[in-house]
Amino acid sequence: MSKSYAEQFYYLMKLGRVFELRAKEEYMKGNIGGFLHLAIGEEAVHVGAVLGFGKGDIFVHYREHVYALARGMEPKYVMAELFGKITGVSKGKGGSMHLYDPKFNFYGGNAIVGAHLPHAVGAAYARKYTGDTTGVLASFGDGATNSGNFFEAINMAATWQVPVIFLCENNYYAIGTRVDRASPFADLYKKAKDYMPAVQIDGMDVFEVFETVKKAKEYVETEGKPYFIEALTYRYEPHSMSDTGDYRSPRELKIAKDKDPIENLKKKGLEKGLLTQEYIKFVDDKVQQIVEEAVEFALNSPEPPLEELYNDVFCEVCIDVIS
Amino acid sequence: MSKSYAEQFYYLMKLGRVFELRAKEEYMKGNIGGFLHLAIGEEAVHVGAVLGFGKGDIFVHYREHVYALARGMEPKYVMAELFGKITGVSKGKGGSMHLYDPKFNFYGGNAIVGAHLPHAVGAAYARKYTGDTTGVLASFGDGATNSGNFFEAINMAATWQVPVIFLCENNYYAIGTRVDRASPFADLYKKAKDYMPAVQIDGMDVFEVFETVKKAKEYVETEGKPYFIEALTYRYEPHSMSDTGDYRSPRELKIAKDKDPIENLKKKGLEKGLLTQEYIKFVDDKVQQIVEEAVEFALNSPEPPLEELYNDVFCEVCIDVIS
Amino acid sequence: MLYREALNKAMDEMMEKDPSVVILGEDVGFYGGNYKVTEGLYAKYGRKRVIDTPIAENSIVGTAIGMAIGGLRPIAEIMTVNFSLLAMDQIVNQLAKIRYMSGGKIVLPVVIRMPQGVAKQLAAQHSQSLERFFASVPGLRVFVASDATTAYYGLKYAITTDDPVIFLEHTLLYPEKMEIEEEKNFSPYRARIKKEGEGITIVSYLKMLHDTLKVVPIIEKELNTTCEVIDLCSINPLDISTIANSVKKTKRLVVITEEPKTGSYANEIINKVLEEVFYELDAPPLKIGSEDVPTPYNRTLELASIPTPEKIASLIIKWGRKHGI
Amino acid sequence: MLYREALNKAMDEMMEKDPSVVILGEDVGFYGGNYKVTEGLYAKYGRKRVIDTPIAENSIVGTAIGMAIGGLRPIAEIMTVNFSLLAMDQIVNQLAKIRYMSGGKIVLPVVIRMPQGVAKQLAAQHSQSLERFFASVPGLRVFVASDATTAYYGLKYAITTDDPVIFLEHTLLYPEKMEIEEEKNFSPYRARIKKEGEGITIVSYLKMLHDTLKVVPIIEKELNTTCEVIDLCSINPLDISTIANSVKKTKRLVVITEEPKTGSYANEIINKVLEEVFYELDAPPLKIGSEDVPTPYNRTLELASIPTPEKIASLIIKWGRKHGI
Ligand SMILES: Cc1ncc(C[n+]2csc(CCOP(=O)(O)OP(=O)(O)O)c2C)c(N)n1
Ligand SMILES: Cc1ncc(C[n+]2csc(CCOP(=O)(O)OP(=O)(O)O)c2C)c(N)n1
Ligand SMILES: [Mg+2]
Ligand SMILES: [Mg+2]
Repeated sequence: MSKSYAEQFYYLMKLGRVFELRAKEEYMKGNIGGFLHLAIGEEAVHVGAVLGFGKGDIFVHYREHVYALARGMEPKYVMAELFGKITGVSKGKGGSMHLYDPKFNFYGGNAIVGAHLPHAVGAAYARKYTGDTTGVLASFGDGATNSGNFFEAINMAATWQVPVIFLCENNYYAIGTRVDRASPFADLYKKAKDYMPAVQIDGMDVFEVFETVKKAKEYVETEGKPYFIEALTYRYEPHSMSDTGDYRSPRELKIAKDKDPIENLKKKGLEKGLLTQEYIKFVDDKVQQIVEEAVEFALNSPEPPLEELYNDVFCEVCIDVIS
Repeated sequence: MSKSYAEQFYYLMKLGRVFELRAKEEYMKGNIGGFLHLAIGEEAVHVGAVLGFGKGDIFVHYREHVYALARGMEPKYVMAELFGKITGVSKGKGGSMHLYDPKFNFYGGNAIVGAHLPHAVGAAYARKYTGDTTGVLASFGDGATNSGNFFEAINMAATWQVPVIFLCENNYYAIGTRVDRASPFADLYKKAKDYMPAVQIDGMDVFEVFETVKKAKEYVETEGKPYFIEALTYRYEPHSMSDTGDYRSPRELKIAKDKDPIENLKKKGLEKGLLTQEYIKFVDDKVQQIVEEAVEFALNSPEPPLEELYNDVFCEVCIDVIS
Repeated sequence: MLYREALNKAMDEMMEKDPSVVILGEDVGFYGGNYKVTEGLYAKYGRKRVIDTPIAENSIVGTAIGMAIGGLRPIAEIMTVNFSLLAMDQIVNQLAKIRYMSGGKIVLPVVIRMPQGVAKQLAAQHSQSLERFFASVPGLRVFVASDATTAYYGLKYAITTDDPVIFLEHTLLYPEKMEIEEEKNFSPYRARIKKEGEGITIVSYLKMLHDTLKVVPIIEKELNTTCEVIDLCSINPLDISTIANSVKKTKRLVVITEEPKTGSYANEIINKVLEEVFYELDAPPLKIGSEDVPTPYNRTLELASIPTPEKIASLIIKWGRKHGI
Repeated sequence: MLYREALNKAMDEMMEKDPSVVILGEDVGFYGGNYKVTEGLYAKYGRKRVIDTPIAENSIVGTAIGMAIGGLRPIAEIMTVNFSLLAMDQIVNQLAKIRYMSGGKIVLPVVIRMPQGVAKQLAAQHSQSLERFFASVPGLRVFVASDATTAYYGLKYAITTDDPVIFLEHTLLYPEKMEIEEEKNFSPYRARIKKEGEGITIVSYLKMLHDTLKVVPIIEKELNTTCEVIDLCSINPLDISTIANSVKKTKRLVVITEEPKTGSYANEIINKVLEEVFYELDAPPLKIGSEDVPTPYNRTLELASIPTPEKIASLIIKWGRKHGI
């Protein structure tokens, strides 16, 4: 593992965390509305996956800020989206659950559990059809693996042999329902293992996530076939801002926090000489500044003008042509 | 295997076949309309399953005449349903794909691939809830195992631990699409084996089907958990009367027909002394007669009166109360 | 009491009375329901009767159908109406049709409860009203619960009837304070005149009803007339006689619902009334609904996309002036 | 040529021209399509472009969306509209909304083709018309192809436009013989006047249009007037100006569709016209549709459940007499 990767990990994970903590504050102030799903605690999965994945299309569920940031989307445009401003990545029309940017091959943010999985399969089909062997990344939660969407996508990806990495973030909960109360077994990679190579990894360790996704990417691109990764992780925050999170015990929470992916990385990085205290300090300051600027930018950005209400429904404005 | 079972097998399988061949004739004459899905070639699965299953709720897909007959539903009422007559098991409103009779715990006949599988899970839940340990039987085709319905039902049955036997009739085709062109593997029991015990059996051998389903029934009732059976079988006829069936080679068809379940049973039965030539002759004549009578009955039965159009939509007729 | 507590009370009382009543849905049990509608019932009736399900909407409805076949009276909660789109086959092709296809042999006393509507900045996939998808399907009863009274009595009725009922609630009503008014002979099939009036008949339900009632005084003052406001409790069947009688008196009809205007179920209400009283109308019926766009996240745009009290008032006043009130 | 061949020709020509056009669906490839609409295309374009799918409707639409994101122009065939109920989430929550939610960044040139309607004794689950489910959703274009001409040009247009199109066909039209009439400036957004007349405007599409045309002479003779018959090619958006202009002339409107009457999309057509010409109408608009029941299997009942030419004639004649034509 190179030093530069460790530095990137740290930078992006820290950026993600600070960004989200700040978003939480702004939510409480009323500057952000709707649902806000934080990924705090899960940064190793999101950052490790995006960096391990590299080039290619990414499809994510609604807990996607850190994915978007790791992908390179600018914090200020993401924050502006959360604020519902016209400068947001989706012009303020999508909000937290719907970050899109084709420039970064980033296709949502989908608020319907599992619905983006067939999208990933279709995109992979399209790329392969046009002679592009680049793989596609789709990430989703444990709860999604109980839905028809999930199964149909797994089955079709394996039948059509398309290069998709299915990345299951098993954070043990679908809102308040624990994984083993909605599935007969909690080792979710078993749901895919007869269809494609499937592994279970420690999602609190960014190195492990990175290496696994990198290997998976090579596999899907060489073989032109799908691959399944289950990353065990944990969200520290409630499901969304409207959840109390009281279905989890303090002890459980503590165990998870003791494996904090950022602390974990810091420790390992320092031990192995991949990170320095100076770099850490530098990043800690830097991301604070970036996030503050992002909030500033979002705050000062204009609302979408009213006519935006009717834009982007269709490409062709044929109603006007006719009536 | 007792003699009386072998006799029942022969009687019901032969009844099924003669019934369906006659239904085909009547379809060609225009006395039966709509879709007509024949199970000719698959009788060992249908009869073996129903007899091995015994008491309990049965949910089937649209290829269900032989299930209904094996279940004890009277041929004349089933034929009348195919004719769309008021004397039919569903008053002529359901037709071939929708045979129902709660008296026989027979709950369709469903024309949406896979849609009845959650029904079976729910029924099993209800029985278990009320302290009744009787299992439930759900049968479906190979094509159904690619649908979200199938997966959700398997997952829920295993999570809730309810006594359902999932019986997959793998006849290798979903209309014109061969099993391996819609699924990454053709051994479909693998789709369930991590959720519940799952076996693959020879569906052309009624003894094997019977014994397996019987064992499965014992399992689901003792354990209160689901069980999966994949029976390899073949339909001799096209998918339905509007299909040409030209996607299968004569050679493939011949191989299947050489394993004809009725001939198979006859041979084994005679060899083992479970059947006699006399009994066979007796049944052959008898079922001809029964089926003729059924056709006669159906032909002579009245059409549903016009007011039936509006009956059975609701239990309560509240529209009339109000307006 | 809160609106959602009226729903809870209805279920609680029915569960107490009848052991065949069960609840199923995502997070309805241990968690107490995403909007707390089922709170406390898991503790009281146990996990066999308040059943947590996987995220599998089609099969939630599908298993509810199976439970009904097996003799239970299930109440399925779909967390929000948005996810009912995944359950459309079970609702439209199964729940609505099985009784008919079986010649009346199979009875399905299933209730599907779900909140709908635009809440606050939940974006397009979580901000929809879909009553047209249910009320236009033969074989389904469709109730809308605008207040604690119809929530309580309506839901009890839905659980009691042997017919499948789609029971629609509104997300924004859950935390609203209201009381259950005692009703002796409640029928969901009878529309409720919330306010009597002479000059305009306004038909509405769910949140739009409340938004309308807020601005009725303004409308009355501006147009110098009085409004008769009717709340529907069932939208299929419709209590057309109550509406038509009102329109015969007022000569004018306004229907206000939250669905996007194009293709909304308000059209049906208007046309059913027209069939009865076309010649007596003094003005074209006015349909008020949401704009024909997916619901935007931004709050200003979101508010611009739905009927607000202000918009309701100004649209009715404009229409009234144009048509000579 | 057959109606279905017109569809085939449209796809064939577009596939020849543009390698990004692909077809996917159950049995569309090797088998040639359940109704033979895609016949020959698999042989001609190969399995990569004419893609057989598993029985998984939601994901057929879902993968089509993904293909569009990946740069293709997919035409997804849902074997019949009945199975689209399983795909409602992908159609309503995804296909219709993604462009909007992304602020216009994601364009989805997807066509979903499917036949609908009551054919012959296919029973309730296989005998439906569902245009109201699509045409009432902001973000979808909904085309209906009543004859070879609109099938051919309409489908080509659908494949060409960057907007998602729901393309509805009618099962019973597939084997019908008809010709493609040459059209220079075809637009699906322009309604087609199939027959001019002075006394009644009749709006229809798909099979009902043909059934109506059959009995127009009878109606005209009985009511001693002439009918103007309008075929819609797009039902959302609606070409209201063509219809309203006709109604301004005839003063009377009849809308005939195959959906069950309650909640049908015909309501929208009627109300949009009313908004334009309420005061000019000499009679209440007449809506003709199917009975509000699941479709029965028995042929006599089935025919009693849908509008037949005879019923269309007698309903219009009765209405005409009642309202003084
Ligand atoms: C189809 C569907 N059903 C229900 C919901 C409501 N819902 C939102 S998130 C969620 C839990 C998902 O859990 P999981 O897949 O584990 O992802 P996580 O939130 O833990 O990241 C549910 C039920 C939804 N958005 N979509
Ligand atoms: C959800 C759904 N999609 C498509 C169809 C059309 N269809 C009817 S039968 C069938 C094939 C089913 O094959 P299989 O499950 O193997 O059963 P088999 O007919 O071979 O017994 C299809 C695609 C349907 N009825 N339901
Ligand atoms: Mg989770
Ligand atoms: Mg098959």
